[in-house]
Amino acid sequence: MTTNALPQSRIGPQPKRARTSLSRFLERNGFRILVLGPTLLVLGIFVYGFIAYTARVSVSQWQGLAVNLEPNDPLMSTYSEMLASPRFQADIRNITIFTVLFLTLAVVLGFVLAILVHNSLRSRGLFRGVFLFPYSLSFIVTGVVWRWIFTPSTGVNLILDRLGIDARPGWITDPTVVGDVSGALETVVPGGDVINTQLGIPLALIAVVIAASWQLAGFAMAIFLAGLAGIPEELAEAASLDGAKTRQYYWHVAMPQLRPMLVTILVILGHVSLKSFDLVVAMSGRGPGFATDVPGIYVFEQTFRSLSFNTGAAASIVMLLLVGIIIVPYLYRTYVGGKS
Amino acid sequence: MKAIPKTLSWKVLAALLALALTAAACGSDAETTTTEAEVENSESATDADDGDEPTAEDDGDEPTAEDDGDEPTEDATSSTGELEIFSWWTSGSEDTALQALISAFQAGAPNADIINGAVSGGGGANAQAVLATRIQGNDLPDTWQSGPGGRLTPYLEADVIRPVTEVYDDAGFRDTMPAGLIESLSVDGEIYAVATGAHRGNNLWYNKALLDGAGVDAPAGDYTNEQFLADLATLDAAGVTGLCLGANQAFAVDELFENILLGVVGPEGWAALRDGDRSWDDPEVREAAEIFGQVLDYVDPDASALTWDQAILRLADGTCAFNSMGDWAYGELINSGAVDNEDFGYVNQPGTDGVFMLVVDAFVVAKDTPNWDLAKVWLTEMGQPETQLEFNIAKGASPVRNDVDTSALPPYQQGAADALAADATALSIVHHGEPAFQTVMSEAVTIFAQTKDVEQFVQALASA
Amino acid sequence: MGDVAFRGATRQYPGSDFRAVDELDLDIEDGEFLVLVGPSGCGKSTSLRMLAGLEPVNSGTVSIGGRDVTDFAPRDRDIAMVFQNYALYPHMSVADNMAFALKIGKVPKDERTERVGRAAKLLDLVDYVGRTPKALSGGQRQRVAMGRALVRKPEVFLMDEPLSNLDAKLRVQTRTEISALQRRLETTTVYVTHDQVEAMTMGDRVAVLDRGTLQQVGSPQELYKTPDNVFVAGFIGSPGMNLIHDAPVSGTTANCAGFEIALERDILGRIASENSETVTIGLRPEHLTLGSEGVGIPLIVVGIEELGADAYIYGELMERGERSSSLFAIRVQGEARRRVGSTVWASPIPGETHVFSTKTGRRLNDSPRR
Amino acid sequence: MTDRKPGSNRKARVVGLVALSILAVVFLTPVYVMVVASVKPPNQADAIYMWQLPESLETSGIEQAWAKLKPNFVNSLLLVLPATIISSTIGALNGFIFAKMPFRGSNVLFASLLLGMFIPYQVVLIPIVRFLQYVNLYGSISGLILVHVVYGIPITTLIFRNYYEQIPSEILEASQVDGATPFQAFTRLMLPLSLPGFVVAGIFQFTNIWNDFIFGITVIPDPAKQPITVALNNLSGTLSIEWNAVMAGALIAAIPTALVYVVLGKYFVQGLTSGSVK
Repeated sequence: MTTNALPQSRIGPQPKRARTSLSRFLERNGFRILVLGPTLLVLGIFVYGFIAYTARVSVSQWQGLAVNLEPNDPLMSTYSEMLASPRFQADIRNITIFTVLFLTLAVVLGFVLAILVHNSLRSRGLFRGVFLFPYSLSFIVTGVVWRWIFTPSTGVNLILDRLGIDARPGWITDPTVVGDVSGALETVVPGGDVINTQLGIPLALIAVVIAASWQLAGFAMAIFLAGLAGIPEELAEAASLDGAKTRQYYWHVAMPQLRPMLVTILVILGHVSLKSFDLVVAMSGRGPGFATDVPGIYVFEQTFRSLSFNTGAAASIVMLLLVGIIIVPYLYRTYVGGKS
Repeated sequence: MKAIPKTLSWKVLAALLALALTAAACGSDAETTTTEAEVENSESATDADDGDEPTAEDDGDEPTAEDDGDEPTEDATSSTGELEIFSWWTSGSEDTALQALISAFQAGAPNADIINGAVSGGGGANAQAVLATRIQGNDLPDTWQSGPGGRLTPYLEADVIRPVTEVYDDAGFRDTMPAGLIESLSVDGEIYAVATGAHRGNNLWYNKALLDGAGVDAPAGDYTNEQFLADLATLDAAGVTGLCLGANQAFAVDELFENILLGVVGPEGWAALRDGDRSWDDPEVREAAEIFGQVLDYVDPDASALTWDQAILRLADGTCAFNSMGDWAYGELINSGAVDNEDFGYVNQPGTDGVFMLVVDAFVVAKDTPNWDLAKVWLTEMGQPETQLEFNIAKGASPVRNDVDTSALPPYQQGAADALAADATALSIVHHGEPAFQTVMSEAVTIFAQTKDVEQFVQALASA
Repeated sequence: MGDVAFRGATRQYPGSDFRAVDELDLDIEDGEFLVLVGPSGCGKSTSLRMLAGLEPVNSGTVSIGGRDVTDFAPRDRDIAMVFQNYALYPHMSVADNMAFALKIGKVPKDERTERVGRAAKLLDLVDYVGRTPKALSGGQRQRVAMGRALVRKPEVFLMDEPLSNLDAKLRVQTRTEISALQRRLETTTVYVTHDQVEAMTMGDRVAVLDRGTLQQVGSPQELYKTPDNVFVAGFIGSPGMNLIHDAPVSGTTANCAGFEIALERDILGRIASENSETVTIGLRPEHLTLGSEGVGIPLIVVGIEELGADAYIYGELMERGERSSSLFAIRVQGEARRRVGSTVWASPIPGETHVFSTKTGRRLNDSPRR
Repeated sequence: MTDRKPGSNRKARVVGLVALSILAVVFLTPVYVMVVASVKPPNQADAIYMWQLPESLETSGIEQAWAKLKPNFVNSLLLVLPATIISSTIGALNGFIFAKMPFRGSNVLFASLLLGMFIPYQVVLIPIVRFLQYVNLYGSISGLILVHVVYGIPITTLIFRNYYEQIPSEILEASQVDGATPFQAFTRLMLPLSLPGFVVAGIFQFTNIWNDFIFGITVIPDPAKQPITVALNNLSGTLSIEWNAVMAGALIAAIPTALVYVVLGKYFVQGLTSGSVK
């Protein structure tokens, strides 16, 4: 083999290299295009097309059943009115707090359940089934059951009494918003009283968080279980030799291994949470003073009850933007900014 | 550690197959048990699904398609084809009442089929959502449940319903139904719907034993808000929860306010507020808000966790003394085993004696329905005295005809039916307001219940 | 023909300023066993993956058997590859793993069975063909990976550190087996390793890479005897060549910690033309002898590596009265042991001194130059 | 298992079992409420009596629920099975590309695909109806399948992408060198290794689609073709609700999903352990 054979191969084009750049592109990317093409097409229509449509509706004058896409005057008036409304502000507060609390509780609960089930030698399948079962039920009905349970005078408080716990929380009837910082914030915000709601944690939401976690912790557990099973046993053994207590092992060794699982859970439960509707409607409705109202209900009521299609659309655009604020930087860091 | 057994995928496949087989088995069962009216329809649907050609069956129930094409040739009378009716009555007494309407229709049009599209939930909210969506898609049922007044406005604005005045003329409804009611179903001289019955919205229910125990006299017809508040205070002092409220559903709180407001402004004031002849910034509205705020102080602490039906059951079992709710509560009380005039009593909301707060169910007809002939039968049969009677016995409401023999009705309904014929009427805003205003009012009420800020409240209403 | 040629082949990872492989020019003859060696991150694996088609080539070309395959998919290159972690298909049996490529290539079933059978026999896997990779030991898995490549009868074998997951004893054994196998099959083989011993023992020729650049390519003996630059000198050999940096040149000698080493005239000429006043002196451990006190390069003994027949004395260089941090190795035989902490004097065998430019690191000795 | 492994000594095991049992009781409390309510007469099925065992078993609720749900049960199966399988398969293919065949911009594309999960469904109902009418699928189960498949793609893609990330790329490279096309690599290597991914995505999609109400109700107006959730919802009237029937209905409607967990729950964990190559 000598070097003088090579120039030839450069000059005299090989049959396979003679192909056009298009056919080479297709050969390289054909499968990708074939797979992703249809997906991108339908999602382009069903997601981005419909978002565009919704955005257009949100700046239109459309109220009532007749389609009216005339631009509003001023264009953003639907937004400014909605954003100033105490109810919508409460909704934004609620969904933010709900999502944070719910994700925390569901993930922690799911993780604990997964560890316990993973380590239980007996009845593993039974327990797994028990914890996963709530997930198979329809929100519309579980909401009712949880409303019963969180009815102060007849529900879980009776059990607490029986157990000798002398607390009678109001649960979903409690209108209290603790840690209201709206007053403090308004001294900072230029222009004064733009905040028309109490910015704190509505206690009534906690009951909803419990119900939602009950329903979805099993799903988190299932994913964690799959992850735990994938961790090599040597890791546990090594950690044990390093003197790690069980708790330390799971926190310092197992948890980092489960990070991809955690991401899956957070994204999936996060979107369930942000869109929550059925459960809240059936359980607490708007709640006292909109303590448990969420954008999902607002969108539904504005669109289909009030027939203010523009306001409903604007609310969902704001919901999307909220999601965007939280999720886009995350997605960017995870999938774009990081490795290539 | 074992590797994935190759057979595993087969097991999963087998499980799926088993599910599918179960489905098929259930499917054949289903065909034999569907009601007569649906048999044809569901069979064709199942067949089509089995054949995996779902697009083919669409033609069958799209109202725009000329259904009359294939069937009417066999039977030349106009009373064939399919009529799709749409309501939010799906269960219990409501379903029974709807079936009464359907049988009446089938008697009038024996060769026609009915597609009973019904969606329950949220006090008709789900159904309205579906309707709104179908209207956008230009795929309307032939006839659907609506209310009078502001409920008709969106349909008229969207130009999707047609006048049914000729039904009134042909069937002589004008002479037998209350003028006020017909008025509420009319716009610009045309009538757009036929009512199935009327509920009274302004009832104040009370638990007799609790009132007696606290030394409170049972309220009478001239009951005033002052007396009402005094009684609530007395009850409170006696350790009795004054007022049950199903505040889990916004409409129940709205209705409490609405009833108090009617008691303050009276029927004329009510009409003026509705028609926009009077501002919501009115002193009387403020006064009503004040009273509403005071009444709320006596509300059951559990209220936010209760639906309206649970609230009325609490009244029946003695948890609380009063409940302000429409007369659909009556059936709920009786079903719970409570005895009228023994366990519970009722009176008009304070200040509303001689006024009937109308909560009406009615049906409108799609403008472009190809089945107008069948729709006419549907509406005509609906307005017949026997149908009205049968429907309202089941529904717990009052016939809207003044020539119905009400002696067949239970005592409460007899009284209500008589009152409907005699009293002044006010059209409920909570149930029949224009959707946008109704939402604003509902939100304002929810906020007011916490803040008790009268000024903010009336401003919110006035600026709507 | 299984000859391979890289022509200016360059790979730069997106988002990186650094070229993982920088204009690699390399010819590999048909049937040759070529080892790519270098420290981690030197670009050896990237080069192999470019050859395999697993890594795109940003500029330059790669050809196999005279065909420019730069834009070819791996499957069109007629190569087989053994991966570091073997990359066995976990859900397939050993036999299926080996037969996979043949199945894809639509080789008739009879022939498939026959070829897999032969490979299994050759690799002593006959008893394991029904097992899945999970149920195999590390060595067995490695053989399956080999077998998977063997049954293909490709133009070129590519091996990416195939022995690094084996224990030391097995590694030495397998190393010989692979060499023997390759010699028998006479299939061009490109073998990547970071272990220079592996490189020296297995390769017909060895290509040394550092920081994406090809440093030298040649037979193991060439690399050992005439390293082209400081890097190759230090990298090849175990222990590597002792290097004395910045040895000042005055007159005809270079001063190594006080010991003057005479430089040949042509070397002196090259130093002069470089306008340099220092050189790097390289001395192999076996080209040093223990001199009497004061004769040679002074070292403080820090450790002794006993190998039985002979031993390596490791010492720290005394430079201008201070200990330098770089370790110096001397090979000694027989009884010539020294205590740790004592000072020894290492005296170079004349004519076995390597001289490198301080500025470029290039070899200055008059040697068969490339 | 050795005793050196954290959490596996005897004391920890007992504590674990006790904790599990307590949690199981807590988790089953709402289920108890449902079950008990479903066998009571209608006027007893309420919050006031929620903790009380029924005085006598009353099956009217169950019968009523079964009679009403049966036809729609079939519709739901005809809807859920294909929708789950199709959306999981598409998700697997997409996840494969994003995890193992990335290209310039693929991460941006993936991120924008994920955003599709967050659309509030209420607001796309009208465009959906119009679109389905346009393609002549409105009112049919196929149309509903299409909707669920489309809105399921982001999630299934995410699940599979994360799953495939764990599978060593070398296996794929090996297959490339062995001459497999991307399609062959997918069908012969990834698919057989994908069972756990399919179980996760399948469970999620099956449950989601089975329990979906809002699409079912808007896309299919004909009650004979509607899925079970709509029928379940219709068990309750607007002004008269018999909670015994609704609770019984909810339990009946949960059977297929619960069955899926029982059948697949085991493989959920098992599949992943044996599938990994570490």
